[in-house]
Amino acid sequence: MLLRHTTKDIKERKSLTINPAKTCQPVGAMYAALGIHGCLPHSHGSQGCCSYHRSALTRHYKEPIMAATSSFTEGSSVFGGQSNLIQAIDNIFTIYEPEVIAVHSTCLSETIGDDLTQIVEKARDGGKIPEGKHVIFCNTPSYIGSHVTGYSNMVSGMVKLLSKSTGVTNDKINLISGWVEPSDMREVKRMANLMGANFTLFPDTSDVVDAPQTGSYEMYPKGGTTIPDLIASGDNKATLAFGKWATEDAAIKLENKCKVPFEATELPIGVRATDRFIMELSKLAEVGIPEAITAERGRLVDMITDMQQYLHGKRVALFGDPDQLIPLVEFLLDMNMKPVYIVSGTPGKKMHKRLEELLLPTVPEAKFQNGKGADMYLLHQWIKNEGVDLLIGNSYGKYIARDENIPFLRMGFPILDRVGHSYFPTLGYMGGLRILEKILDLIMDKQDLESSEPEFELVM
Amino acid sequence: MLLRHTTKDIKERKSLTINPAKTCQPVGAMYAALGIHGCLPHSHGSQGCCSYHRSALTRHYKEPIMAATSSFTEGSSVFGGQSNLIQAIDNIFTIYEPEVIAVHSTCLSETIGDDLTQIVEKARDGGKIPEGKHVIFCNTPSYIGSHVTGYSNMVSGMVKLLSKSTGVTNDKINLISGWVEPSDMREVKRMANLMGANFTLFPDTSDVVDAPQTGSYEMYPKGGTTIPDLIASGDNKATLAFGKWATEDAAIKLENKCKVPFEATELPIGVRATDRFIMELSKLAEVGIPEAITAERGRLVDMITDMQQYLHGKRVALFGDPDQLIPLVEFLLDMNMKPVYIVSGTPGKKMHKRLEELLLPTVPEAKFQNGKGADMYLLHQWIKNEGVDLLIGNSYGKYIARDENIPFLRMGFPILDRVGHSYFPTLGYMGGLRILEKILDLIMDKQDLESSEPEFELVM
Amino acid sequence: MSTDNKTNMFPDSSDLIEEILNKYPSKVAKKRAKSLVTNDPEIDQEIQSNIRTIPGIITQRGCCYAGCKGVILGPTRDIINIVHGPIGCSFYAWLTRRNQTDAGPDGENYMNYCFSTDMQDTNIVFGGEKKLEEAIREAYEIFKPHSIGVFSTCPIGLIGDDVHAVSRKMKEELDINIFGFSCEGYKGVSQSAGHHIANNGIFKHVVGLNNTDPGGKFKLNLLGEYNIGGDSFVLEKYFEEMGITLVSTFSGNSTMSQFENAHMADLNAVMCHRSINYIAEMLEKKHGIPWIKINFIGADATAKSLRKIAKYFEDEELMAKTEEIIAREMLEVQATIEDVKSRTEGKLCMMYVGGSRAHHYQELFGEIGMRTISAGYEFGHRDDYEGRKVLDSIKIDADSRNIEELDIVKDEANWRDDLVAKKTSLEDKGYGFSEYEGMMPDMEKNSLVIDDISHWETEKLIEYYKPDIIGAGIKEKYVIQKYGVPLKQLHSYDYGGPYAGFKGAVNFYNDIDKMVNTKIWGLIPPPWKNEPELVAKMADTAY
Amino acid sequence: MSTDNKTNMFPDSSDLIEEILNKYPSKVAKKRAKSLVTNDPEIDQEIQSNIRTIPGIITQRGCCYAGCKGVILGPTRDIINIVHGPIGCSFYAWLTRRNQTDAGPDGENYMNYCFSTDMQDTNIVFGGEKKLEEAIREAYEIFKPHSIGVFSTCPIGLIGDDVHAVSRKMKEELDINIFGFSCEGYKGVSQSAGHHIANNGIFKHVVGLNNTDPGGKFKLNLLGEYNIGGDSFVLEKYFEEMGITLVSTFSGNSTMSQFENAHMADLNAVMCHRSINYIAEMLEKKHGIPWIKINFIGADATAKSLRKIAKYFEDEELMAKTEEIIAREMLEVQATIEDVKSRTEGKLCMMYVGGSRAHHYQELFGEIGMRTISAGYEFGHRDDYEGRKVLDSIKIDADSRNIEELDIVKDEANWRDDLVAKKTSLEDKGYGFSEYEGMMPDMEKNSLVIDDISHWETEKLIEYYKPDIIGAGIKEKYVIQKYGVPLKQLHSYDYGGPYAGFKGAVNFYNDIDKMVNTKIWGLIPPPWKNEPELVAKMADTAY
Repeated sequence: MLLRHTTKDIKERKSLTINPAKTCQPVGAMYAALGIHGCLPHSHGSQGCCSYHRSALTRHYKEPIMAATSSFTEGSSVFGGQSNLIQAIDNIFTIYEPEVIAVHSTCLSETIGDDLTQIVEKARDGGKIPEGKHVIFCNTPSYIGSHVTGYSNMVSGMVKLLSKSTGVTNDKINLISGWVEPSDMREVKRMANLMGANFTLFPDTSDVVDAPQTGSYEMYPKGGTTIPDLIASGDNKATLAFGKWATEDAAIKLENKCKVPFEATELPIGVRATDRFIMELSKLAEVGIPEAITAERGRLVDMITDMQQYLHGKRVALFGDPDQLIPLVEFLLDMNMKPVYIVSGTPGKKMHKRLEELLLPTVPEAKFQNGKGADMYLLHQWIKNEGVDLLIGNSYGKYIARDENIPFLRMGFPILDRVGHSYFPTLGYMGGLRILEKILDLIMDKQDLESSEPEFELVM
Repeated sequence: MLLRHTTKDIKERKSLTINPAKTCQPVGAMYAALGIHGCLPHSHGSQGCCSYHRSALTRHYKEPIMAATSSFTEGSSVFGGQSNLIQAIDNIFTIYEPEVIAVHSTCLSETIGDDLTQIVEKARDGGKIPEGKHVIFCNTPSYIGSHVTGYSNMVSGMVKLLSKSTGVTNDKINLISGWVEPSDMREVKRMANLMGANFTLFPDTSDVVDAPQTGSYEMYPKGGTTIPDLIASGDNKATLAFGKWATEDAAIKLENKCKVPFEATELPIGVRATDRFIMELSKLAEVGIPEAITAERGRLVDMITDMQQYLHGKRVALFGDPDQLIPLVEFLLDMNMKPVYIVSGTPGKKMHKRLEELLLPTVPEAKFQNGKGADMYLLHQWIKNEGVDLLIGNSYGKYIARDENIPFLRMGFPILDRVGHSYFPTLGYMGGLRILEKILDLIMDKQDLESSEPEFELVM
Repeated sequence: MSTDNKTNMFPDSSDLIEEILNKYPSKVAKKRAKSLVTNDPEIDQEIQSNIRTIPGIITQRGCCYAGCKGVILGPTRDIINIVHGPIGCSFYAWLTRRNQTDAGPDGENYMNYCFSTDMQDTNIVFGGEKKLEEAIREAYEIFKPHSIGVFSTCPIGLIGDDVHAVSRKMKEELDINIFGFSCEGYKGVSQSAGHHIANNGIFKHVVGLNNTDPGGKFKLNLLGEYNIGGDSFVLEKYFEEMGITLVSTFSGNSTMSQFENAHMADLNAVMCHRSINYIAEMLEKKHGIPWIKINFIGADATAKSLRKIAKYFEDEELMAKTEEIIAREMLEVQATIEDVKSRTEGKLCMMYVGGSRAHHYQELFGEIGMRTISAGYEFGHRDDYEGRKVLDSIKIDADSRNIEELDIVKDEANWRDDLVAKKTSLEDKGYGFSEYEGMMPDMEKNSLVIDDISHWETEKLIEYYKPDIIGAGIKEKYVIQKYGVPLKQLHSYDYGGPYAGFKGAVNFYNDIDKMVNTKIWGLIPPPWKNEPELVAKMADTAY
Repeated sequence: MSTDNKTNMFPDSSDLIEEILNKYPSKVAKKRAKSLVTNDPEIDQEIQSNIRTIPGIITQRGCCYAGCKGVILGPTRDIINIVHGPIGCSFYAWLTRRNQTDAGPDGENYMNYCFSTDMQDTNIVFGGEKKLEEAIREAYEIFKPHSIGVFSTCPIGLIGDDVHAVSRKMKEELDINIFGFSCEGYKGVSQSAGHHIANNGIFKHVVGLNNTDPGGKFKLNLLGEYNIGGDSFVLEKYFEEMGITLVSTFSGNSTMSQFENAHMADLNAVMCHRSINYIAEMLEKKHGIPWIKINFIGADATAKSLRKIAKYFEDEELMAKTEEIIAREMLEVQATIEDVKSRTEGKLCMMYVGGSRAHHYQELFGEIGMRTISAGYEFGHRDDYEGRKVLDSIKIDADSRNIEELDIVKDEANWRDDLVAKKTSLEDKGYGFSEYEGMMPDMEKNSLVIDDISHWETEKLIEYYKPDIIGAGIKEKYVIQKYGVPLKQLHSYDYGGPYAGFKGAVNFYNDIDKMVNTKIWGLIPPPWKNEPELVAKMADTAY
């Protein structure tokens, strides 16, 4: 057994987290920043943060993930990181020539109280920010929230530091993307284009962290939301923020700052969350829903009706982030599966409430917890007490899956041991088909493997 | 063991086929016919053929597959099936109201020598074919070729009986599709549209055998090549036939009949076959190759370079149809995998020659055979003699895969025990990514399952 | 559908029948009219069945070969079945029926293999007997089987290859049992012809080859049970527990040696009347073994059938054991019904399948309160609908006449006078033998009985009755589900099951509950369906 | 790159260095200039290393915590390592290094777990010592481990939580070994600081706790071998075969009890000089155990190292056994080289990794005829480049001064006079102890040595040298591969390996052969790249 010290016996823990179902803010801020064209993320802290976050994102995407660091030493930690950051800004613009530097703080710089606004102002005053170039920033103390919070903070930072209202409204809407894969962002664009919507998507990591192999390295690949589009977001007629944990704050800030009205919806995962997304998009962008979208929906529903006997009543354990978990739970319920255990390290009472709303009517036995105490060790203990037919989560789930012989669907962040997530979406109806295909493959593979010889089936 | 009587000891067989790697012509003709809008395929033979073919296609697509039959009895077998077919044509147009009936023969009607041309002529003369409606047909004797031949014959039937030349050339090309999934046909259209090509694709089963669940059944779904487009194919400026076994004959017939010049290429599976397809398309349609296509190519190559350590040197056994196998073998070789055993029940010396060309330089040890004697029993015996790391083929491969503990990639026809093939393409660069993702999943799943605890990896 | 609220009675369906027939050309309408009957269980009604399907009509039916090779011979594991013909016939019958078999770790099992002579055009021109001979020889040399069956397909019949002569010759040469079936696809009007031909062949070439007493106090043949999804396994356990020796099953989980020994049984219990009553009749005629109709689909039916078998043997201990099993198993049955019924009661089903299942499954649906509004067979005969009482009045048409009727002679050496006496004595006590009342008497008034239903009729029925579930086969499944109506495959069970016996009934209740109550049917209409301002029609070639 | 055709000599790289430096702001250029050295193995050259990375420069380096928790303590399986801080530090070090361990079926193994106090903002404000205490108590109650390590992260250092005091208190309370590390990320200039802190902690709190004789004739500690991809497993087998008792490994496949016993060894063999020479030095200073530098990366290096170890023990049988192993293993090595070399000879590699690997792997590449055109360390010190002879001349700067230097006193009770004598006697015979010549003397003339390489420099080097392969880490891998140049991960081995010992060398030859000769690099340019008339620029938002 890989996790051989995990037992059924659940003891209350107040202070010790074991096998967390979250990580810290800056990695989210770094990922969000990659969704701006020509952006170099910058980690204001010690080197290790930047190195760890780059490594995590690199392993997840198997793509270059570039970011700079303020390389704090003990001295900077005592005297403050201002000179490190100003020096860094100067060096970055000189050597790496980005359009924009996106600075996020760390627990180190937060604890010593570095004031990013003031430091960046000082850099600007000191001529370290070339004409036409930008430095945006956000506070991402690692001891608050989770990686999702960091993503949200960087997206809000884009709005706070770039969006402007000229007073003239565009016939365009903002699509603010939650933390999803580049494939998902590409898929959202495909759907929105199919509907004829006029939009700016931000952040947009497609064509950034899924760049083609061309034989030459581009430090700033062609993807990412452009600075002019980000600035103009303040003039757009409405905002649709999808993935509330990661985007609602930015949408609110944009409304406050530039009077752009918004709707915040859940990530379009599965049938009904995608329905809501499509309908909001249709309303806000004032476009119709074409037959092609309806047909994709119909194909997803079709596969569910065709394969329901393999899905019905299957017990599922999930861990990950609220924005993914909530619509995924709804999707599983719609397929008559039973999401019985759900944990997320990301705090927030709203998640508990929403899950309650979804689960109580049909799966009242479900256990779910987020924030404090909600870690993968607890999830594993629940599973030890009563097993499940499927586990869904990031690559760390593979230890539980192997120990307990549970089919394991990799979804979430990070996925360190498989590829495909960056190329094939799980959002939208087509994404739902992919999720469903994967679930069915797992369930059917297990049946094929474990059925007795008389029960082995050619046709399924 | 499921195939417990299969041993290493290979005895020459001249007359007995065991576990065939092909089936008979009519099922291919039926599938091709479904790629015409408003078409009801008709099987001119005894009921069993039609029932078996509908069942096979239904299981593969999990979709309604409609077709009628001449319902031969012993009497018709003795006296000829003319009256059955004429009666059937009358009934079909009256009751099921298709735009076109696509008749294919069977070994039964072929053996008794029914002359379809003459029978259909008689039906027309007798007023059984309503104004504006069509009956097309082809000869598909089950004792010649294979299901692939049947597909080819029905596609040729479309050309022979529908294509017309008015003398005025259109600025359009014909894309004649080999036997691929509706998802693949959709993908070819997506690529061609992305390139700005003006084209008619036929046959086109997308939106026919992957119809959405809408709560109401449409006997003739919206997909399929329309009759006017098929007729106009004779006026188009060129033809690109992809999948030579299934389409070259039709392309030749179209050239002979209507002077439409053609290129026949392999199915665009993997990097280089897709390259050739794209370049032919670009030349014939006189359109450029946009960056988006180049980027998709680059993403496929990227994933191969990223994951080569899991692919290099892996031994692969394949069975299926020439049109799929040839480019797939090339794709595997390009990834430095070793396609060591290949069988196809479909006859034709060209396959052997092409495989020799591909395999001799780098995998001289490869064994391959097609046509006579090339069945799955032989393939299994080869595997018994020296194992492989991956098996690729239709659902029947699962018996070998389980007995020999080989990761098994379902590709080809029929796939009876999994879903997804009709929704996600394996053609084009994106299709290549899907194939590669699936291969990697299989290889890595096996590693995860079989590695010792110390060797178990989080990051791969 | 609107049932009469007061009586809860099904509506008279004459308007529906009229609408259906209106679409047909008049000759077709005239013919089909006789196969659509508004049921009245109180009276005798004739239904036209086992006649040719009209060309061009989209039918569920398959062919004679399918019935012979696929249904009857398919589930027997230790025979190599070589299909003589082009590749397709063998290919399509390869593992596509869910006959399970348990060969143990080392037993002979060829069911996962597909054997064919793969006839080529030159063989068709010059004849294929040599090729068949050679194929049999090759099969023998590679596998050394004890039996080989040879199946003739359409073109083989036409070119005149004699599979029987070749089989005899090779039987001589190889000294194993080899025999052929003239089951060309064009024979008869449906799979049913194939059942008959298969039964004849097995009876002629196999049954009676082994006179060894199989042992045991109570010796039973189970006929017409094909072990779909493990049904036979469930029943085998009951018999074992009851101390009954199951001499043979025709043909679920069977071996050739069971068939060779089948004439040593004391009783034949017939499950699928349509496909196998031939064997029962011939065993009685030749050996004096009586047969009874039983049914293990449905918990009550299972209880009744077990009791009937036990009663036949007139053994107190056996009867007590039977009651013990029934009582024990009914606990789970009743608990499940209690749970499920609240969600299934009053729902409507329809069934168009096989030659018995459309009848048997009505009971099972009934146990969870579901009513059968319409049913019919794919390849049934009038006796399957109306009961064996009409047997004598069935006209033999040209298609049936082509199927050989074996001339069975009493086997004096193996004749069971004891059983003949037992039969008479039991009959005197009111025990029924050789009885089958058919489906129609068991169906409600005004339910619609349809033989060899066509696609067009299916469409109209769905529109009219709006059933909650339909039982049929794979070809119908996705058509019907596109209407938002779940279809339960009653050939393959949608890869569920077993559904036989008590255990099977419990499985079925639960599976049906899932199917009719799954949420997904409610998700079919997109939420913008009724918001026309949101729906755009766009050219969408680019996606 | 153009080498001189006649001499096959690397080009002088001054134009490259100039181009690199030109891009930098002048202060940066000045500083970086001292870390780029065109090598001349004939002369002594100073290279600037182990100094701060310039803010804003994209570096490979990580932090002190990574070196302490990740590298040194990571591979030890029976200690619960609680990271005191916000969640990220513990999360990122969770299973991301490929330290394999073999705990057997029942052994204690916490390496697959991640423990953290998950500090929240209120804890940062009000202090986290209580939380840490409680976390230790909870860990003890759930797992009952024998040891707990506590790691302080950046904010912990700043708010002043005393992990050592808490550890002492809890050690008292729970009566197991508990100790802390002040390895905040901002300490030092790279992971190297963390190695030092980890070494100090282990030496202070663990080494020497157990004086039991581990038994055996030849007792060895293997230092600086971390069992990446199973490297240690390969070496353990050689030692076992040689009859050598491996008292402890620092720290591949290790347990705490090995460390407790480490002072009972007769010899310390140091693999990764950078990360672990501290322990070797302290063991000699405190217990009189001598150390030698060995290297198991490369077949020749392995042979040399095994011989050196054997020679130390001055035992004929051991030396004979050693030669036997070498001879046996070299068969496969030589056969593989023969096969691979024809495809790899003359190809160029570069390496920027670690504190030893960039040196060790040059030998391995050399064995298949590949030449190292440029190399450098991520966190090396001058002695790793120039040899231990420069140790005394290294200036201690502010960043190094912050790392505690333990004051080691001779342990009279456990002092090995015998080994001191042995050392002297062997030294007299020319046997070298405590020696490390560094990387630069082993590199070719004109090869370019770069410390703490930056992304900008990497780009320029690729353009200039067009290497056939680069060895570095995950952050560099895909950047470099986008240039069409394969990158071999020398931290994780691209999840291949083992690469140590003879077996490992064979693995490496084959893996490198695959990487540099795979066809896929040739497929990168699309065939229409050079047919501009085919290339269209189109708006492609719709796909």
